[in-house]
Amino acid sequence: MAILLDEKTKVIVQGITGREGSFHTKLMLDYGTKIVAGVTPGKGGQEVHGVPVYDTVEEAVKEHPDATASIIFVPARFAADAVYEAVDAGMKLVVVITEHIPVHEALKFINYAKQKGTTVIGPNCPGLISPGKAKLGIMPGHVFKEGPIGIISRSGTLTYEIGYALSKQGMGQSTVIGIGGDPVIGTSFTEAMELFEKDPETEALVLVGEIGGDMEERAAQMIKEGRFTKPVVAFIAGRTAPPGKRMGHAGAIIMMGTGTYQGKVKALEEAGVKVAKTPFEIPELLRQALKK
Amino acid sequence: MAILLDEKTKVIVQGITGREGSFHTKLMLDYGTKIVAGVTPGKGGQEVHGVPVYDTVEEAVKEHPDATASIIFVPARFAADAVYEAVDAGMKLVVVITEHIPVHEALKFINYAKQKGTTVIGPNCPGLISPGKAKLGIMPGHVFKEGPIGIISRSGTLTYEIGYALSKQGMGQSTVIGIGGDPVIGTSFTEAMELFEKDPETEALVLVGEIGGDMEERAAQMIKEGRFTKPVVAFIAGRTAPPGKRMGHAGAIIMMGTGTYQGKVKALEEAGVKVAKTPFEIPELLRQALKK
Amino acid sequence: MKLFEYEAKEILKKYGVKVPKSVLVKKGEDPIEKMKQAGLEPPVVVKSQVLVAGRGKAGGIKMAKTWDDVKRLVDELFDKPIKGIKPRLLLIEEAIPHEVELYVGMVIDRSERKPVILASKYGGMDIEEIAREKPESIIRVHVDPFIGLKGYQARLVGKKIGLTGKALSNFAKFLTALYNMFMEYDGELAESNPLALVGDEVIPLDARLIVDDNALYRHPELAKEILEESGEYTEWEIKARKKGLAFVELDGDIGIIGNGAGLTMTTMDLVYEFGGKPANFLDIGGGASAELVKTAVSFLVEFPKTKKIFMNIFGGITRCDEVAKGIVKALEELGKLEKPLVVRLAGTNEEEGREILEKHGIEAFVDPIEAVKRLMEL
Amino acid sequence: MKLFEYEAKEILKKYGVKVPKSVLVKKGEDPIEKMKQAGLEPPVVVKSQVLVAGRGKAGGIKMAKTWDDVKRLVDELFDKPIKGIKPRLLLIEEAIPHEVELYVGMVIDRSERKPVILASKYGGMDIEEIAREKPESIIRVHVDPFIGLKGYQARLVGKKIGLTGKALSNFAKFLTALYNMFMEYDGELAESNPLALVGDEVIPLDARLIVDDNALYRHPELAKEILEESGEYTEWEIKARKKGLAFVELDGDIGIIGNGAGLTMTTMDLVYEFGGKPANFLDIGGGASAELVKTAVSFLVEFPKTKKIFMNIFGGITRCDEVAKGIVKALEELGKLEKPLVVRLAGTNEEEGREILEKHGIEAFVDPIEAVKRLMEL
Repeated sequence: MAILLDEKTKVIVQGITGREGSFHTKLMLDYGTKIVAGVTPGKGGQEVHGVPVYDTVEEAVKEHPDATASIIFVPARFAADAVYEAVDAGMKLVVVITEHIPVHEALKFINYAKQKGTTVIGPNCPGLISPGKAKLGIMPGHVFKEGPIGIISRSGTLTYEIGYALSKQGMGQSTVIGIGGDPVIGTSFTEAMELFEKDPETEALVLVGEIGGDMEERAAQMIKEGRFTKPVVAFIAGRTAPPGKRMGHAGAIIMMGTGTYQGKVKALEEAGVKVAKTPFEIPELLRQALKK
Repeated sequence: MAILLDEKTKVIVQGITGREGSFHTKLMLDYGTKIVAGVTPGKGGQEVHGVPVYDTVEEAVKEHPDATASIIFVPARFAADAVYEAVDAGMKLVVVITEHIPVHEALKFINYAKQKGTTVIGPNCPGLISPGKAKLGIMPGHVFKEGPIGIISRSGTLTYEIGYALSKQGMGQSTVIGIGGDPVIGTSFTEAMELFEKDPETEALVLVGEIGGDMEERAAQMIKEGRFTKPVVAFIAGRTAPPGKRMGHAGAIIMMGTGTYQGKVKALEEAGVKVAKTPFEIPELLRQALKK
Repeated sequence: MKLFEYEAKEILKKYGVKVPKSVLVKKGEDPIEKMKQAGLEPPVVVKSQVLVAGRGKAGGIKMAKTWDDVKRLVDELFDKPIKGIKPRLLLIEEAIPHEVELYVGMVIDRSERKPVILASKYGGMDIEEIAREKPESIIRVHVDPFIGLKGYQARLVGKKIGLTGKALSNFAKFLTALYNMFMEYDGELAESNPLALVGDEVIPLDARLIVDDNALYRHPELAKEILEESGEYTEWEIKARKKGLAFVELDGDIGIIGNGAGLTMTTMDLVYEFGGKPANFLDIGGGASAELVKTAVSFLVEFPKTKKIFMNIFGGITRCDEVAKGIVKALEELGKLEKPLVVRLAGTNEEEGREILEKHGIEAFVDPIEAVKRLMEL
Repeated sequence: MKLFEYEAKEILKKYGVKVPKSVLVKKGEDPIEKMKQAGLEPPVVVKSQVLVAGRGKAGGIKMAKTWDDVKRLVDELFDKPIKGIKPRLLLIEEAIPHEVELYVGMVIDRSERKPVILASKYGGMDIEEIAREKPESIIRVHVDPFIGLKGYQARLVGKKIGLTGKALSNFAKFLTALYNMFMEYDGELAESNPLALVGDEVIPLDARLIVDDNALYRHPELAKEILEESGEYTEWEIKARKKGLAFVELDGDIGIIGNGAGLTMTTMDLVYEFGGKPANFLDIGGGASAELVKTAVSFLVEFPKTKKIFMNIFGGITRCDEVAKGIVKALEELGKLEKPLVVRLAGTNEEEGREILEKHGIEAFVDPIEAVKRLMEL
């Protein structure tokens, strides 16, 4: 099963002829992702790693009507337009890898996609992977293994670290989602959790949070209210980061006293979630949580 | 029954303290319309003809939660905002009497209301009346009588003339809607026809059209396709108006060769609709149509 | 309100559009001097700044190959009325050699209740004729007014009229600028025809913008008195507008006054039906005061085309007694009505109104058919 | 990017907002002369143009009652660092006597994914404190980013903070202007605190606008080099930014380099966990080149706070061998590393990377815990 993405998902790559788009198309194809088409305005008719390129998503969908997901590598200035194009062409899932998209643009395309029933992951995210099935993102495929653990993460590299730690301990993953570090993102913790709750393959969940915002607190609330019933282990990055400093992610600013490390841990623990002090404790805590 | 409006509809008047708003509130109350509240920003706490005035629609609805319809008399510059306020406060029906509203504003609030499931009548319209039940508009109530004929009209005074002609001949009306003369209006012929089709009280329909636009042609198409099944008689104003001249209504410009008198009559007649040459022929044509 | 070509182009420039280099010349100014100051040389195009459609076909656009041509054509065009209107200004513009002329425009689609973009690869000719003869060659794209024109939509339009590569992206940029102008200036219409394709560049050789009169208060910089030169209005229509009357001049000889546009048009139809020809359309609107009625009646008495006057009032908001008072006022002011007047009064306070009129010897009918018949006998 | 008060007020003026009359004074200019030219007289307020928060409490805002006060305070404020930053400009503004100070601001609500307006009748103090202590006194209204702030919403906000009549409609106008500025300038934050209520008028005594750095390309007129005076950055942070490094200075003595913000923060946490104190946060991001790694390592060696350096890399897009090459380059350029360096390398090409490092005598761990332990022993 997995969520959102599996070996049958047909994918379009927007910005396929760019450096990043082309590079990751190769890696995704190698992983087994069914990439059926690429799109770059003005480059229609070319091929990239054997994938046909079209000028517009509309044309790509006409030729490949079974495509339901799109991944976006286009530069920040054109990324919002690429999202609108994907949504209007009927994509059900749009993964926005691009970083540095103005937040007012993200705000708008995320609201728009929601109205039209399209799930957006990102922007500024590593994408998602359903190990052993398909990868729609830029994470190194080999660190993840197939299994029953879901991961939702606000952080990129840290997710690879955690996935790797789990895989080494024989704890494979159903789907791993890097939801992105921007202030406004398409899919939050709780929205992804709704999907994992319904996925029979997922037996437990790892939440990788960060200081700032209130997504972790909302996740805790959801668990407390019984709307997420599977075992959860969490890790929050930034325990020792000074409040109010920008930590590379705009998402990591602590605003108005909410979003502190302590507040998040407290909320999660009150909801019965074990919070790991280091990423390397996660496998053990997960094992304990699964035993109960 | 009637459509949209009956003796039980609870109404809010926006712009109730203005000259027009106050004057027509009195006439509507006299007619029997259940006006429960008025709104004028900054005039909350006053009374107009015994109707309590509030600063906001939100407050009015809080005190009168059964209000479902609003009629707007506020000046053109503030009318769009009044519509948003009415829609956001949950009104199901909003009648916009105000004329001279910029078309780009009307475009937006009509799209917005549609999204939220609110019916807008107008702008720049006389409103609607369900004779013997309630009046939500500025038409003279006494020219209309209760009965089985529906009227949808693009024209104001002409509607009174026709209503009067029908009433004199003993042909009362279920509901009479003046949909307004602006280029973009909230409820078109076909949208109003859908409602009349479902209304058991309405036995036949009079369409009062004008040159310009293609609403009459669309109505004809609807009838032709069997989506409106009751007898229809039509009258089109402007038979002898020169093409391309503005006739007071921006709605009466003939654009791009469509919207001519001849084209409209042809379309309607092909759909089996009798088209009256003068308004005074309508009662007789209606009688014939009802006999069949 | 229609804007002049030079005004529309000035606005387009604010949106980053490259327009041909030009100078604007008033009567009496030395065009050669102005051109030299602006670094402009022949060949140039001299264009009459009038607001009527079909200006090119009417001889209002001329190519000047030499300095002598410029001098001669400027004099010629200032003296040449285009559909009755002499220009107050000429636009002298660099000649842009080009082979391809595109069309692009936008209006509000009443049925869809959305802005609609129209584009065609066959610009430069009568676009309405093309729309009739090759409707499939006109690309139509609707825009969500809240979201705006998306970049990919703009490219799609360009692609569908046959553009590719750099030309396509330049077209998309132009279209976006035109759309933004249309929306921000409350456009009823914005268009460029022809839009020249020169290499990879698109250059608007003409530009039009019509601003919604109801929204003019939001664009005070545009407000001006252009009635006389708009070409939309006759001498008497301009007089009427200055008096606040909604008046349209027609070809016949029967003066028409009604209340409400629909009823007034219907009154015209009725007059035709009985063999008459209306001289005008005059709508006094809803709730007219006696003063307005007086103005309207006096105006039609003065209006030389009318031989007799038919006034058709159905009182709703308008009160028939108020109308009658206005007619009497006109009568008193003018001493007597030089032209026969037939009045039909029905609806609110019709009896009071008829009584007032009859006291002053003016015929007042309830039945419009009877009234028209009487009118035709006079 | 944070804008100065005077910049935010200039922009607000474009939106029709009335701001206090003022002059901007550079060091060396005669404030009296400039004030007289502008028709400005004491009493005035002299305000240090720095970008740090809490400027008033830090003594950056002074009232000048006489011409002598002006002279003295201008000299004083130019020499007074506010949280470490001396102003380059002072704003001298007419003093506005007022009794009521409101707060109004807006940011983007991440959870709702909508702009949210915050307003309070208790302006002029620390709004964050009020938000904590009297949360119910902060009015919150979300705005649909496509529809915009509706007029009635703006009035509702004003009503809820206790305004009525003309003051309410003036407040609604101001709020609409602030919102439009926020949206059109890609604001991360727009606020006025205090917003003075003077009779029926609302006058922004202070104004703040922070523009999304990612959107600066759309506002080229704002682009400038303000790192030094922003007050957001320390000397070494500014140096780092100029080298293109995402570096934050901290209080400890252990230099930290990681790839990815989350992993870098986690590396800091790990160091703390084992009793160390990070001297900085430095994120080399994804797919770093050897060149960037070299720059990062050299920078931390130079950075005086660091006694030792911990580098934690999990290779995904980033290749461990590329990272190792960068470290070696730094080593070669500097001759030797003056400070101990512990490296943890895992993920893509980890073995190649470790091999390169070991050849040059640099310790490379796979397990981060082991690495930290080793670090703490050094």
